[in-house]
Amino acid sequence: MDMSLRKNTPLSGPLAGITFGRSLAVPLAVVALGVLAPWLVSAYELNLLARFLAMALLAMGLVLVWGQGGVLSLGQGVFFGLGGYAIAMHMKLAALADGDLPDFMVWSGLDALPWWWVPFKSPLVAILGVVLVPGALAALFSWAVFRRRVGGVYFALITQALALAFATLLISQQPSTGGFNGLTDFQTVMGVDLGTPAAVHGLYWLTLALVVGVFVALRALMASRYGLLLRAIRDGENRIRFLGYDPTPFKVVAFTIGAVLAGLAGALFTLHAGVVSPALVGVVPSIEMVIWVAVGGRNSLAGAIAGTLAVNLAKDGVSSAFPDLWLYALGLVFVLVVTLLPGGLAGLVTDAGAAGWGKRLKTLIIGEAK
Amino acid sequence: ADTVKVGVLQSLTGTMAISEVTVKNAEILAIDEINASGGVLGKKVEAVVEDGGSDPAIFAQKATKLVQDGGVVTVFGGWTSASRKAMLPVFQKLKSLLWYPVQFEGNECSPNIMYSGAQPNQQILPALQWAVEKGYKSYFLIGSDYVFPRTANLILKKHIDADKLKVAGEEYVPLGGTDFSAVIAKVQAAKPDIIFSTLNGDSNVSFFKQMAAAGLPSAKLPVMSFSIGEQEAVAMGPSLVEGSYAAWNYFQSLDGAANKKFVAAYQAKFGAGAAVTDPMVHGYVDVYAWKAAVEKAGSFDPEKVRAAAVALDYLDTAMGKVKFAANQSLVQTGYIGQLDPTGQFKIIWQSKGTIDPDPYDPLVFPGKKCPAS
Amino acid sequence: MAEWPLIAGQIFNGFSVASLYVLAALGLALSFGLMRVINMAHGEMLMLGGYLAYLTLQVVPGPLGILVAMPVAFLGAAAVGAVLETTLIKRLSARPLDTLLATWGVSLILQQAARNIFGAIGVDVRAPQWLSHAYTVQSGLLEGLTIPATRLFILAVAFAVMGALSLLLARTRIGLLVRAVNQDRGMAAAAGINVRAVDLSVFCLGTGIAGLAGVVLALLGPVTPNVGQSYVVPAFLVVVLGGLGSLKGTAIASLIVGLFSALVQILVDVSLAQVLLLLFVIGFIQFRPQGVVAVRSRALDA
Amino acid sequence: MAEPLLTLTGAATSYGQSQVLWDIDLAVPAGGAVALIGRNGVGKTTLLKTIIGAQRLTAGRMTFQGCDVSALGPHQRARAGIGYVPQGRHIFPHLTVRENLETGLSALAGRGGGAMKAGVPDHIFDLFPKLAQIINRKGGVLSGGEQQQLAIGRALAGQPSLLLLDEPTEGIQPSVVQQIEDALRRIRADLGVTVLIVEQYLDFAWSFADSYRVMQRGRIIRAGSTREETAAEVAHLVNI
Amino acid sequence: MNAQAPASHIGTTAPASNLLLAVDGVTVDFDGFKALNGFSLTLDRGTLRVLIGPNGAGKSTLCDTIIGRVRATSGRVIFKGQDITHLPEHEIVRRGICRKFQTPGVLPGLSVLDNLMIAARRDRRWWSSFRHGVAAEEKARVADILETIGLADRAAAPAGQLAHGEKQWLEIGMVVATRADLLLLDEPTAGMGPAETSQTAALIRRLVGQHTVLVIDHDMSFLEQLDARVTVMHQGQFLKEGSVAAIRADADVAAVYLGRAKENTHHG
Ligand SMILES: Nc1ncnc2c1ncn2[C@@H]1O[C@H](COP(=O)(O)OP(=O)(O)OP(=O)(O)O)[C@@H](O)[C@H]1O
Ligand SMILES: Nc1ncnc2c1ncn2[C@@H]1O[C@H](COP(=O)(O)OP(=O)(O)OP(=O)(O)O)[C@@H](O)[C@H]1O
Ligand SMILES: NC(N)=O
Ligand SMILES: [Mg+2]
Ligand SMILES: [Mg+2]
Repeated sequence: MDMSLRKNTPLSGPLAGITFGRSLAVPLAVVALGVLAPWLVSAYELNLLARFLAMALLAMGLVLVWGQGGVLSLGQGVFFGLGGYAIAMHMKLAALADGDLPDFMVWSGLDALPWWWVPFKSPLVAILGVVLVPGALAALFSWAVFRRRVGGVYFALITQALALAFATLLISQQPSTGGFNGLTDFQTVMGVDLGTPAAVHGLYWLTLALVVGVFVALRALMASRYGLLLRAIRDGENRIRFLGYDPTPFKVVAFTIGAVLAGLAGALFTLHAGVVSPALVGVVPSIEMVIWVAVGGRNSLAGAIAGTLAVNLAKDGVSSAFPDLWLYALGLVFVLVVTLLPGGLAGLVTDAGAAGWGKRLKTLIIGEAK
Repeated sequence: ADTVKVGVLQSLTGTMAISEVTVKNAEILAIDEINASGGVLGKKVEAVVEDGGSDPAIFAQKATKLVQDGGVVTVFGGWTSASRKAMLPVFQKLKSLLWYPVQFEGNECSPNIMYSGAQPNQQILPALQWAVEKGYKSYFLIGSDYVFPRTANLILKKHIDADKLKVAGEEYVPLGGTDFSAVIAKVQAAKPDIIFSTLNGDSNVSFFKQMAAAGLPSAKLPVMSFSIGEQEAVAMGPSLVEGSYAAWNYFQSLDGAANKKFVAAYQAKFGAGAAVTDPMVHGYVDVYAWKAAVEKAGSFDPEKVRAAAVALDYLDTAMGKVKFAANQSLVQTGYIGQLDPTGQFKIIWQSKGTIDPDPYDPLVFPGKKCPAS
Repeated sequence: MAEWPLIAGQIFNGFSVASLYVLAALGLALSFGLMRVINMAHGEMLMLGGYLAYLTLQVVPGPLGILVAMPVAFLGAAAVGAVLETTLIKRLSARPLDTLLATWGVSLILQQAARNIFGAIGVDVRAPQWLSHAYTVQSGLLEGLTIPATRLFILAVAFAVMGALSLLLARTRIGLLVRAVNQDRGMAAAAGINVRAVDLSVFCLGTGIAGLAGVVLALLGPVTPNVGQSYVVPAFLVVVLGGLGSLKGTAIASLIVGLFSALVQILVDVSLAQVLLLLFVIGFIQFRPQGVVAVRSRALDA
Repeated sequence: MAEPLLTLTGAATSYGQSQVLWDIDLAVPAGGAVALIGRNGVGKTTLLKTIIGAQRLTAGRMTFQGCDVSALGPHQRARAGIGYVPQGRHIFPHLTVRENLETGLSALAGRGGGAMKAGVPDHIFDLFPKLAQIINRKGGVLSGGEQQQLAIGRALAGQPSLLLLDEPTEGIQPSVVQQIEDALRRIRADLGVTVLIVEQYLDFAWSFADSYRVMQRGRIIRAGSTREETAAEVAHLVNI
Repeated sequence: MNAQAPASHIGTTAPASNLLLAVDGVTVDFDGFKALNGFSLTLDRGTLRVLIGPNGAGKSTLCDTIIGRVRATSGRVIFKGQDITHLPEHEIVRRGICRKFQTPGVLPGLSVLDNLMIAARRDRRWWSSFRHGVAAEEKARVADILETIGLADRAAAPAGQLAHGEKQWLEIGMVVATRADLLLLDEPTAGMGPAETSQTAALIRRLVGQHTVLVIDHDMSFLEQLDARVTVMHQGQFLKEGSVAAIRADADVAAVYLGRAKENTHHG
């Protein structure tokens, strides 16, 4: 009895989700390709890949928050931005002689560094800030909302307002944030010249390593009891309460992890892109982040990575050649994925998913079959 | 090969597409014309068009793509200062050259950028000079909430103070903002003589409509705009903004054969009614200036082209006689126009001759310099 | 005191902004409260209303054009709503977060379509002569206070729509059927209610009202492909504050949001007012998490 | 005998991939009362859902009053005269008792305009006097027993010729069980309504229905008359 | 006046050693309607109590109040000598009360096994959820319960796919799995056949002693099998208390609850 119980249950170990053997060959090959990428693709393509991998960190966070926790966040851009600004502030300061101010402060009429900029002179504070600032804000915000048992669509809409408010705030506080322009023109980070190939490759590998590490860690987390409870809360939050669990901290933890990953993603993205600006944090970019995950599969970490790469590569390729078409395509992809393929690309991969897809396609063409 | 590639990098999607597509059109028009007349240094010019997506990070990404992977010798593009700021490090690092066509807030002087759009002292300050000459004493500053309006107003305030005139108020609304009820209430309370507006795009429509509804049409309370061109005026319905003022370095209604020829060529390609605006002309002029510089240098090398460009003599362009100064900004004339019912501007004032560009206003940024000569 | 006209003006502006939010949010509240559908393409229904007003005014210029435009926009937007509902929303029933995402895709497509059809830069809808004036207080404490006729008109439209809608829901069976379907679709069908017809009517009513709202918005601002976007986020906040799509809640929430924004703008600029509004909403749900109008239920997962 | 009011021939249905009903043949004579019995999970509820149209037939067909209704949706079947009282009190929680009853009137659509305007028929309050007392309370706050009476009342408001009842006395206080049983008898006698009832308690099934069907694992394994066999004789089929 | 135990017996300072739960003069007012009206009740450790009363008497509301889903307008709920009236739901549950709802409340998307595992977990604090191992004791108990409720072969099935009766069993299993000191079973046999009902009665009798159990049901034959003290409530108030036999014979109870048919063998 006990033996049969343990088979195929998520409770049987940290790596229960991963079936060893043949199926490990594929991920290993993918990672190996990733490691060798600097020699396989052009410098520009490597930079693209690096950015998109950074974004994939955020996407994996959304799998936890949205897929597993059922909490749709339309405000991930905020945390992405916080991480990006934290590292960017440091790089702005690091490039200055003592007592100098960043250029935009000067021409905004500021004559002293705002107090909250000062700690970011320290690289350690900046790195901690990348994870702690988004994490703390997310924890506080989500706790305030979840503890009052506001969730679902309401939460999604409030996070959307958060994205709007954050972007507006950044823009309107130009003297201390760089406003609409954001922060740009970075030379060095932690004393390393960002322009050298070694720095570029090193940052790329760091990003790749983080993607792999976060993938494994989240996988273990989703297989843990925490993951089970998170899914249980998604299913019936009140029921869980009457089994003696307080759903709030579980959701807050998921949301905070999602935010920390977004912050990390934002910081790495900023390093790769050389700029962080409000255009990355507002309502529209935040929704696009959800698209990556929807396309890839909201319950699949690998799907989230694939979705992020696929959507962004398509955007890079299609939007210049067919700018009008791109928006139609993006809209259409979203509609089709959500209606026909709720499991995303990942859902297509599994056999059941493929069968379901066929069926849904049939329903779409022939009509209702409920 | 007998072609040379240049990049055209504007937002084709997103909020800025509306403006930037027209600049792209003008740039492509110039490139086509150049090819039709034999190219540059015997080579056909091939335009590689990329979409900046109204996102500075994408501008940086695409600039890298163009220069590093695309093999372009120079890039024409950008509109928002945010996009320029994001591209600047890319051009510096890759030692390439960007031609930037839009009026901006100054405070920047990179050897890798050719700034053809107006510096503050070529657009904002001439407008103030005109207003002072007209006898306006009390100024209300309204802008969209981003860098250009805030910096422009910073400069204006210093100069208004220095002239012992009055700043009646200063208000910002978020980009794309549509509700001006509170701002208008504050205007009504402050009773200024004139409004200086750095509002961008759609917000202008809301602003003028709600001003008119509140009993303050332009006829009653004049408005000087720094971001309304012919295209915006037509779209807003010229009767709405009729009588209001704008300051630019080019108006479609300018005299001169070069302008007639440019407008005709543009309308032949993009429709008889197509409006032509200041940034479009700057984009168009940039391409010709690049050609002239390349030919003078006898090379496509960005460093040599830059050196040649600032050494060129006055070019006769649609916007009159212009040339690049030593600080890589354009020497040009400032005009004030008043909107007529057809959406065209009647030119009512112009600066005495051309104005040398000055990125750093001496009142606001004493000590910083990037001289024109 | 010189401040009085400004404060009184801002209170009036608060009501005026509230009337815009009511009109923008009512349709959302209907489809959300009654069908649990969050329609992210709602803003584009506003946009559609604006363009339809523009087209109507081309055909029927003159002072009454705007009055003709309102039914036209209502019906046009309702028709587009019908297409949206039958092709998309009905496939996603009971997946509210997914409808939210799918309709966002629709919103992208509609915006781009508007760009391709009408051009990116927008079109002009002008208030008729009879609305183009303002009432100004000539003397007394409030001397200088100006009340634009357009804003009074919009206020009147908002009241009329609210009134008509509450009458419709209270006096006809449709209100009852709609609530029944919302609470238990399967059972409603088994009780003889044509749930598809009910869904369709509610959704079309919601988008129709948005179309109507688009007409009056066009009197105050531009009609552009992305005009809807600037109203839709605050409209969502109104829905959140209002509590599960009750009409009364929507009205009160609009008023709260409108007055709050208008009054804080006496002290801060619009950007900061937007941020403070969000903080206010988060603060508000600490006290009334279910919104202004709460619905009680014994169901375990209500 | 006349043609049956309801027939199912070779009916089958499934939830997603898993089939739940196999090859069901069932005929319910007009004016009759048929009891459907069987252990938990054998598919009784599913069968009723299939009859009202909430579950689609994957095989076989169904006729009602001589017409093939296999392709009709639930609301059309309700309008044709099938009333449904589901298991587990599916009343509308945010509607008042009155409004809940009024939703039942929807089944009258297309059956003469007057009936719907006339409102909730009085005989419902005769059958369930409690409902009149709590007429303005929200369905969601009622006690279980109150909800069950409401659910039956709502089905009757549509004046069905066939009433499907899924364990109607589950969770009801004994005296009300009596009332419900009495009410059901009166519904049959006075209104001539045909009844198909799912019931786990054989005593009640036998005292109320004329015939029974035993279900096991998604099939009807036995049919018979409650007048000719005793409950004890079939009990072993239900209680294993 | 209806309090069957004087309120003075109940206090936070000196709990009677055997007293587990005391509901002390609780009133629940829903916009003027008093679902509970000064109701009091005490339960000793290890005992079984049956609560009956007409539909709408307030039985479920009592459970709701004890578990924190509905808040008392006045009065207190004392559990193990401590006032739990205003604790959050999960805190109340952690102190050792678990409740089965009248309509089954299982987690539909999770497997039967996971439903039970979540219920069986002793340490329900969020920070201890990050580990993977499951205590052998919990695993054994769940396996045991799966057998008892007859769902062993459906352990991997999503709970949402169970038939109504199976869900009832699962929920009973979940309640038992929590090992709460006090189990509140609101109509545990609704939807069960006679055979399952008997099994349930047997299960409950086995639970008594280790647990304190409060059973609400309308099935008199089931209550007879339980053979416990019966409390009757009516209109939110205490009506009677006594053995099953005494209650069946009581005229007041017959009038408000049982009705005329005392001979009825199934539900009443
Ligand atoms: N929504 C569903 N999805 C998948 N399977 C289901 C679903 N509902 C019921 N089932 C399965 O179908 C079978 C029959 O269920 P049904 O509810 O018809 O049984 P029942 O005879 O009414 O049982 P009970 O007496 O417990 O009410 C059961 O095995 C059940 O697990
Ligand atoms: N949230 C609420 N608001 C208003 N009235 C309520 C609420 N909850 C319960 N009631 C009312 O309180 C009374 C008691 O309900 P309760 O569910 O406790 O009865 P019960 O004894 O459990 O009945 P049953 O045996 O039918 O389950 C009922 O009349 C019900 O309508
Ligand atoms: N440079 C500007 N106008 O942003
Ligand atoms: Mg059943
Ligand atoms: Mg109850």
